[in-house]
Amino acid sequence: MRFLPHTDTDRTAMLETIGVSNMAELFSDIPGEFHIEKGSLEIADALSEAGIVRKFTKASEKNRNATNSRYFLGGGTYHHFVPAVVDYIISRGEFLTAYTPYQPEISQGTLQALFEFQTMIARLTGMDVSNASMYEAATATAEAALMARRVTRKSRVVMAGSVNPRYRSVTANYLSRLDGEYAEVDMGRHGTDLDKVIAAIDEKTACVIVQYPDFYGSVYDLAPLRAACDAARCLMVVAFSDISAFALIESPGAMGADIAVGSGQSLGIPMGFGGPHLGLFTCKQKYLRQMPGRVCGLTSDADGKRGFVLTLSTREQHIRREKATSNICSNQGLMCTAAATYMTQMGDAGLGTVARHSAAALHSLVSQLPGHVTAAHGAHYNETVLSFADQQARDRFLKAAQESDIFAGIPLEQIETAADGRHLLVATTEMVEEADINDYLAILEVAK
Amino acid sequence: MRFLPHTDTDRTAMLETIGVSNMAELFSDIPGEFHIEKGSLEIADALSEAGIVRKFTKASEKNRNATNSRYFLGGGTYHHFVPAVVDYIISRGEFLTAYTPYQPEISQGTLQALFEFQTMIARLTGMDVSNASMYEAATATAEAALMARRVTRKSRVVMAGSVNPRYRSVTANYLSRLDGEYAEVDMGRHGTDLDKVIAAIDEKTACVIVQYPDFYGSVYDLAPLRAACDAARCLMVVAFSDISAFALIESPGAMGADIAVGSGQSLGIPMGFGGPHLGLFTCKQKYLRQMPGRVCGLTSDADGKRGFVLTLSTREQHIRREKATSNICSNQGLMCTAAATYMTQMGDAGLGTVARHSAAALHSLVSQLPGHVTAAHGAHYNETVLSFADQQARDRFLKAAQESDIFAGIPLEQIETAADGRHLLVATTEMVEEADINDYLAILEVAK
Amino acid sequence: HEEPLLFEHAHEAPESINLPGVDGEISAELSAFSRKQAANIPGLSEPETVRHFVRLSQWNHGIETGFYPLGSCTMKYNPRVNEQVVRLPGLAHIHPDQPEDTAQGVLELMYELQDWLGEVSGLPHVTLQPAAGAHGELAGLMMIKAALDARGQSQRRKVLVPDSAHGTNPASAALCGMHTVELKSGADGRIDLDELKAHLDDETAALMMTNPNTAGAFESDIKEICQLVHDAGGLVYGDGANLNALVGVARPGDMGIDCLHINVHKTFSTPHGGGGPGGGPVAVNDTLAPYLPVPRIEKHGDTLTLVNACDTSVGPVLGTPGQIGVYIRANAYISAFGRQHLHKIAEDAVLNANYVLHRLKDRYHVPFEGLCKHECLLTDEIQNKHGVKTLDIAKRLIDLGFHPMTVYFPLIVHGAMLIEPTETESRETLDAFCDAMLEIADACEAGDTEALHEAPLKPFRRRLDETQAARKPVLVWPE
Amino acid sequence: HEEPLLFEHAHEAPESINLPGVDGEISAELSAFSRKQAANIPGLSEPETVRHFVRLSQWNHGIETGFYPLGSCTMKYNPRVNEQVVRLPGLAHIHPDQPEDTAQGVLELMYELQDWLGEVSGLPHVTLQPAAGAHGELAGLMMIKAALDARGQSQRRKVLVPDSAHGTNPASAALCGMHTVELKSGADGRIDLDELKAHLDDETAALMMTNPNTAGAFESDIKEICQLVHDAGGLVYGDGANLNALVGVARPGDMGIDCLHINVHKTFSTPHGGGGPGGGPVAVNDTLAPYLPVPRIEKHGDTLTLVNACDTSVGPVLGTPGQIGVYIRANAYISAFGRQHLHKIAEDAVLNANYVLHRLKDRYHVPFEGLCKHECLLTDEIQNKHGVKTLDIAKRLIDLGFHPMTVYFPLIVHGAMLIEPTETESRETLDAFCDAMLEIADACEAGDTEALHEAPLKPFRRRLDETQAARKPVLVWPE
Repeated sequence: MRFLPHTDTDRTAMLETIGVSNMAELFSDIPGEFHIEKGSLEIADALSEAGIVRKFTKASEKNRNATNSRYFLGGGTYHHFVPAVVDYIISRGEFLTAYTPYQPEISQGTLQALFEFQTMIARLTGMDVSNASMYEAATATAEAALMARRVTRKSRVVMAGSVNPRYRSVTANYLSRLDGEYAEVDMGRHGTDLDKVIAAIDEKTACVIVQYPDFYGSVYDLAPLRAACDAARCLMVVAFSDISAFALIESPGAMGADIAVGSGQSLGIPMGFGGPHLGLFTCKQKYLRQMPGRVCGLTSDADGKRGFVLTLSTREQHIRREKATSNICSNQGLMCTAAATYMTQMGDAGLGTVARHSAAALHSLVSQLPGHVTAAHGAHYNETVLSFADQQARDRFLKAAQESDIFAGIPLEQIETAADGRHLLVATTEMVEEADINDYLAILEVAK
Repeated sequence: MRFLPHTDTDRTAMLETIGVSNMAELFSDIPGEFHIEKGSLEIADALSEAGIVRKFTKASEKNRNATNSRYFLGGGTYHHFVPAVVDYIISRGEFLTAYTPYQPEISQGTLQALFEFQTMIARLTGMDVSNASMYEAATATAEAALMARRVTRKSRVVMAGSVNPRYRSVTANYLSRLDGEYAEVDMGRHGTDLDKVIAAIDEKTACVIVQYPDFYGSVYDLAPLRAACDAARCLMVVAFSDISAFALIESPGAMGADIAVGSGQSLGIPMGFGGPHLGLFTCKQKYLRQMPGRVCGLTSDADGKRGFVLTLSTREQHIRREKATSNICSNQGLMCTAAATYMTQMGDAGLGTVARHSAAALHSLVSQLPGHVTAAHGAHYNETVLSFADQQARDRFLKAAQESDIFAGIPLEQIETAADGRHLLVATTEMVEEADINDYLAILEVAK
Repeated sequence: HEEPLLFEHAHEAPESINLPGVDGEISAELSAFSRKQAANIPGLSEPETVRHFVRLSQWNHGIETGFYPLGSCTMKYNPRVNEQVVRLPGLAHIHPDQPEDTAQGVLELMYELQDWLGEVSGLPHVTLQPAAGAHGELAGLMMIKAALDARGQSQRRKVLVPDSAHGTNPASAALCGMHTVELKSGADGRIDLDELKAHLDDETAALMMTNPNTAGAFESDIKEICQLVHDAGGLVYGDGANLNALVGVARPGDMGIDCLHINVHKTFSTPHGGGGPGGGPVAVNDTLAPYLPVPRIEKHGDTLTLVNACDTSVGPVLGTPGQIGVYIRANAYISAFGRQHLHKIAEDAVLNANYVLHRLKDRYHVPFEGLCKHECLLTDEIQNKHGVKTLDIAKRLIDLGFHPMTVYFPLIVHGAMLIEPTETESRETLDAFCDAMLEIADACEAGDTEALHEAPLKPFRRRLDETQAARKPVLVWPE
Repeated sequence: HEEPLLFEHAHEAPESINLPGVDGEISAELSAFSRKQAANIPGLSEPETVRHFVRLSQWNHGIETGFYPLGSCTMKYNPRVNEQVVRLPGLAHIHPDQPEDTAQGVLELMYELQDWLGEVSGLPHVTLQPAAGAHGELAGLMMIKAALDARGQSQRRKVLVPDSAHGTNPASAALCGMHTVELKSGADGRIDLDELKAHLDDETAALMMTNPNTAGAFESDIKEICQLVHDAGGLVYGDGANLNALVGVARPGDMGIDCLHINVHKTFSTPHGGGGPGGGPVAVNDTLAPYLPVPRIEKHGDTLTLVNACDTSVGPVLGTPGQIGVYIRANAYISAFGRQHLHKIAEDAVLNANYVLHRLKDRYHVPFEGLCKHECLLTDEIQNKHGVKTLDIAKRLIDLGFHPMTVYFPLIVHGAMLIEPTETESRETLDAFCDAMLEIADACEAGDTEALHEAPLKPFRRRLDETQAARKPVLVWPE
């Protein structure tokens, strides 16, 4: 086996050093009845490396992908451009094959990258601090709710119905194992009605969770909610799904969020059928010690030189065990390095262009829609809901588009189970060209 | 432009430091009449990185390739398996973006890899020493002829007609600019007739060049030629095209070669439409100082530690100028690192398997040929010539095979211009599976 | 070379990167929300970006640069072909919500991996949703809780956790609304059956155990342990962090474990990436199968599909189908070994750990006698006499060219040093590491301990002040 | 860390790598030739292979790790996207002899590159065959010789080469069966018109010139120079090594150059790879076009084809169609700049060189006054007074974190230091380099020269004994 360095001669010599006569003796502490016959597991035959390449190439070719199709899909996962340098950097063994930087003297590369990541995420979200990642947006949202409960010592969580249904269901699922109330506020439309959300706040409320831009892509002013949260002394938690928005529109921090969580997948990470992505967690400085997950902090070494370490670990499970702020241990470390590389390569200007092009593509599409299709009203970043007369009309269009190598949107009910079957969640990024929009519109006309 | 770090502010400040008022002034030493208008060149518009990826992906998809077709093509370029580690190692910036190791203190990585490469190439070819690469096999052959002339101080070069026609024509081309006779010996068949070669040797002969295995894939005993060269005091130069052969059959060194040259493309380098490949140059120790090209040698540093340097540079053009042993300067350095990584990953056992599978595939194919196709006789490694009744029959088969995603061979006249149109040069490697051979044979039957 | 922080690079950002897409108008409604202040992300040109991160990378130790014997972390070689296949466009650039008929290839790989993990663990029903080991613990405990509730045993909320357990175990139990009781380990570092019995009662939901345990010892009473827990009406959760010792040799499911998470970034060699991403699939037996999270990958006829509707499921634990890229690599690792060679993973891993143990056992204190499995546990007891602690030994190893072992864990011994060499290390490397450890032991005995207290001296940074970092946390660079 | 040689790794090779293919019989005829003694290639497992070469890589300085201002080498940043596209399966895994209708994509890229190189050079006919700059020189001289022969001027075998020229120039002329006469440079480091005139006669085949020359100075008399050579019946060969100073700004073909090779690994940023592969396309004017090597890429209708048959051609100079992978990268580099930005390459390159010159000119001797182009030339004359030589300065730069400049070339000044920053370096980096140079100048003046003579102290190896290496060459490791 090409991954195993020993020859049988090595093995024999080592067994001798140990003082056992064969490999089986090394397993004599496992009761005999549990030993399985070698080679008896129902697993495929060993493949050569060339065989592996062939197997996965074959599997890959069964999937349509963004190099041979046009994607108008969002809902939490976006096809933004990933510069080649990002993949190169995270492919370097020094980043790729390192462990969590528990030995800081020989992990300063990972640590400085994390510190830079935290700084840039804080700046982009307009928040004071960022941790060093969560799994993805839904679990980050759940953790935000839990943190808000710790901070406020109150237990009720109010969730706007315009938050991505997947973030809602994971949060509800996490909370349902613990005491305390969880209330979802039905919006009654494909957008956010802050009045309804505010009406749901009471004195037991630990936090209100909204999404901005919301699940349907709509952008709105959070000031009324901020005021209501202040009045009720609860936290305002803002979730987001495509962080590129904040290079263009006001950040959650500027809108007054206490905690902002969401996905960093748009920052140089391929869609990858949903993972690994990057969960982001940011908050105000004053809540820092209730934040879940690892953080990297600045310090100095024995010679007084600047360096970085993982810090505030007394919040974490290896010290605090069941009193930890979270059970998260492995996080999405490498994706932080990817996002840091991506943001460095882009800068304000590049990120701004990504956001402008993403929004401009949606605007171009929506403003040219034919009469038989309607789009949700109001301000939208790069995502909206298109509505057809009925499910037949929508599905006819979806099928025609797919035949022209266009994935035209996600049937809304695929994510929001209760939705009726005539809606399409449509997203655009800078990877959508004017020609793609023209094709999209042409198919809409033809498949009416 | 993303590759240019300066802002216009930087540029202005720097121009000020220099003491000129604008960029044009920096070019004032170029006569005005030669200044061209900016943007006036007929070159495509600038592409974004995403645009570059799209452009090259589109070009790539126009070419059939070895991940979607079966290759029975050789003639100097072979589709052997390339382990992923090879590409990873040569993609690392430390190897990829370094210059020729003229500053050895900060180039020991390249240098030690070269030393290891030289050692392994010498061992595989059975020769005393290897240089640190030539461009490819044809120019290496030409350089071997020139070296033999320097060593022997004689000028006639005898070339067997069974050497790859491209090696022959490049060698002839190089020699034709210099004094001295060049004689090609017609073999009269698809193989090597040593008697004819030996008959062409005379006292003015500096060297005899043969290919082993020859262009038609045939393997033969070089002992008679060795004896003839000794008698005529000329050098025996052995060219080769697929070095993997020497993991299975006797090496050129064991056969008595004074100089052995050829291609190292089989050692972990993709076919790449012909380049960059890897030219190999090896010789006996005693001729070392007449060898062309760079070499890496062992030495020690100021603290007595072992280290490596480029050496024997007094042979080279930057010292010797017109008296240099060659004009070669840039060589195929990175491909040496690729080959060293490949050989390390393979070892004797892996190289042996590559060679056995390559030869076994040919044997399997040839021994199952239908009656209407004949293969050249005798010992063959992984390449042979199949002959059909006429060109129509051959081309019918080629076309049918291509429709089944098989490149069944190279029409012989495509390389050997004088050949008539009913032959096919066919090569096999370990990438050919039994099923591919069965398909090949089935098409031969059908397209009769 | 001192590479500055991004934010310290002395210039404005150069011209914007050229990007594709629609360079058009945005809507007036959206414009009203325009960001007023730039985020101040310091864009660098591509040459500077690459050089910055390449230089940072040079300050890291990784598996590719040297030995990394972190106990309980299973730092094995990460195959390069896995990095190649995971980047194939049809695996990297696909959306979790694209039509399933356009994603059968990736679903096949996931479905196959589920099957294989079921085979390896002896627990045939597998979810790929959990994103990491601790996340798998949570999902597993959710299932256990659901099963107990379904039995009408909703009073069972107590989780027994040996004092040698990973810290995530109690943290996950707490997150699942359960409380933990710590079991004191026996004198041999293993679970004490009397201690276990004493805590089993009708409030007991589960025992969470790691086998081999974090002292590297196999819990030989495993059958009786599981029987006791089951007899008491509880279930047994297996922490699969140490599965590398068993893969292809023995199966937790056969021993009575009901539920096991599998750290694919350990056992199946997906790269650790400086702290993730990992993957924590959970394998369960028939008892717990109804409660598996959704979405599940199921085969209906010839078609694979993600199923979300299931009344008995504990629900989704992640917003996406899972860490797909990580699982593609895990599938490739298993494919390379295959049926024929899979057991060699455990064999060579255990061989290597025992070899290290036997080369060091006369010079370092071994708290628990006997065979170890994939990792071996030492302490600093002998070196303490010379004023040298585990931390000193660890830092000195850095100067000698090695990543230290896991230190001060497990908590059941003083000054723990937990060494896990994995199957992908050569005897040559193990010997070099043992020689370094023996050199340190020699230095202690010779009283030559200055280098130990000062270490590390060679890397780019010396010991870092963790107190300073925690006391006044600076987590972002000021503008 | 001292990484041993492969051959010193202390073990036998592990089990063979698993390979695909036909595991069957070989023919009896072939068996008769079986190798009797193993080659003794020391196969390592994959983990060991990767670690070995990753560790070796850590001893290298590359563009990605730091500044690399080698004069005349144009060490600019190598874009990562180019590495990505060249590995696309339809570009990497294709055979030069597969049917042309299955390879139109790669031929299009090559054809386009030919066109673009013709545009950039002002010499519209291009061959991609030559594998490197020196190889391009040979091909170019072959064409010149053929053109002269066709004129019935086969007595013209003399090639004039300035004494500042690259060493490959005379070596290539010799290989082409011509002899060279060295032209002594004028006091300004440029070609002396009188010296040129004195050597022009009816045996003169060509002048080989580099413009800007290797002192970084533009040959402002270029028009007159070309005119003189042409009037004398000769042709002008341009060594394109320094094209980076002109790209998009001025064209050698417009100035009277007949033939120019283009080092794509310099001007168009294909990586140098530790010494290659490079690429040396040659661009020529109408006069020389008939003599271009074969195969040529030609467009017939909509189809691109490799044409081998051509009576006037100098023939093939390579056994393959060329360094295709290198040219794919060059095409990508030009594509990224495009018509709009191409001139910025030369502008920023020349700006950077002049900036360095002006920051250093008061402290280092500048042999030739005036503007420089893409590189600037200094000497050690001032530092000589303090016993410090160019070599010391170069080695001290290593300790200060920089790759040295080109040293002792060109040969026309004593103790040359030739600095070429390229367009991809930031002002911040240039300042850091200049500060280091000024620090060295300070140290010399302060008489604090020990560190200079001892340097380098920081890298993995100190100064290496080149005499020992050459006196008793050890080029292979003994068995």
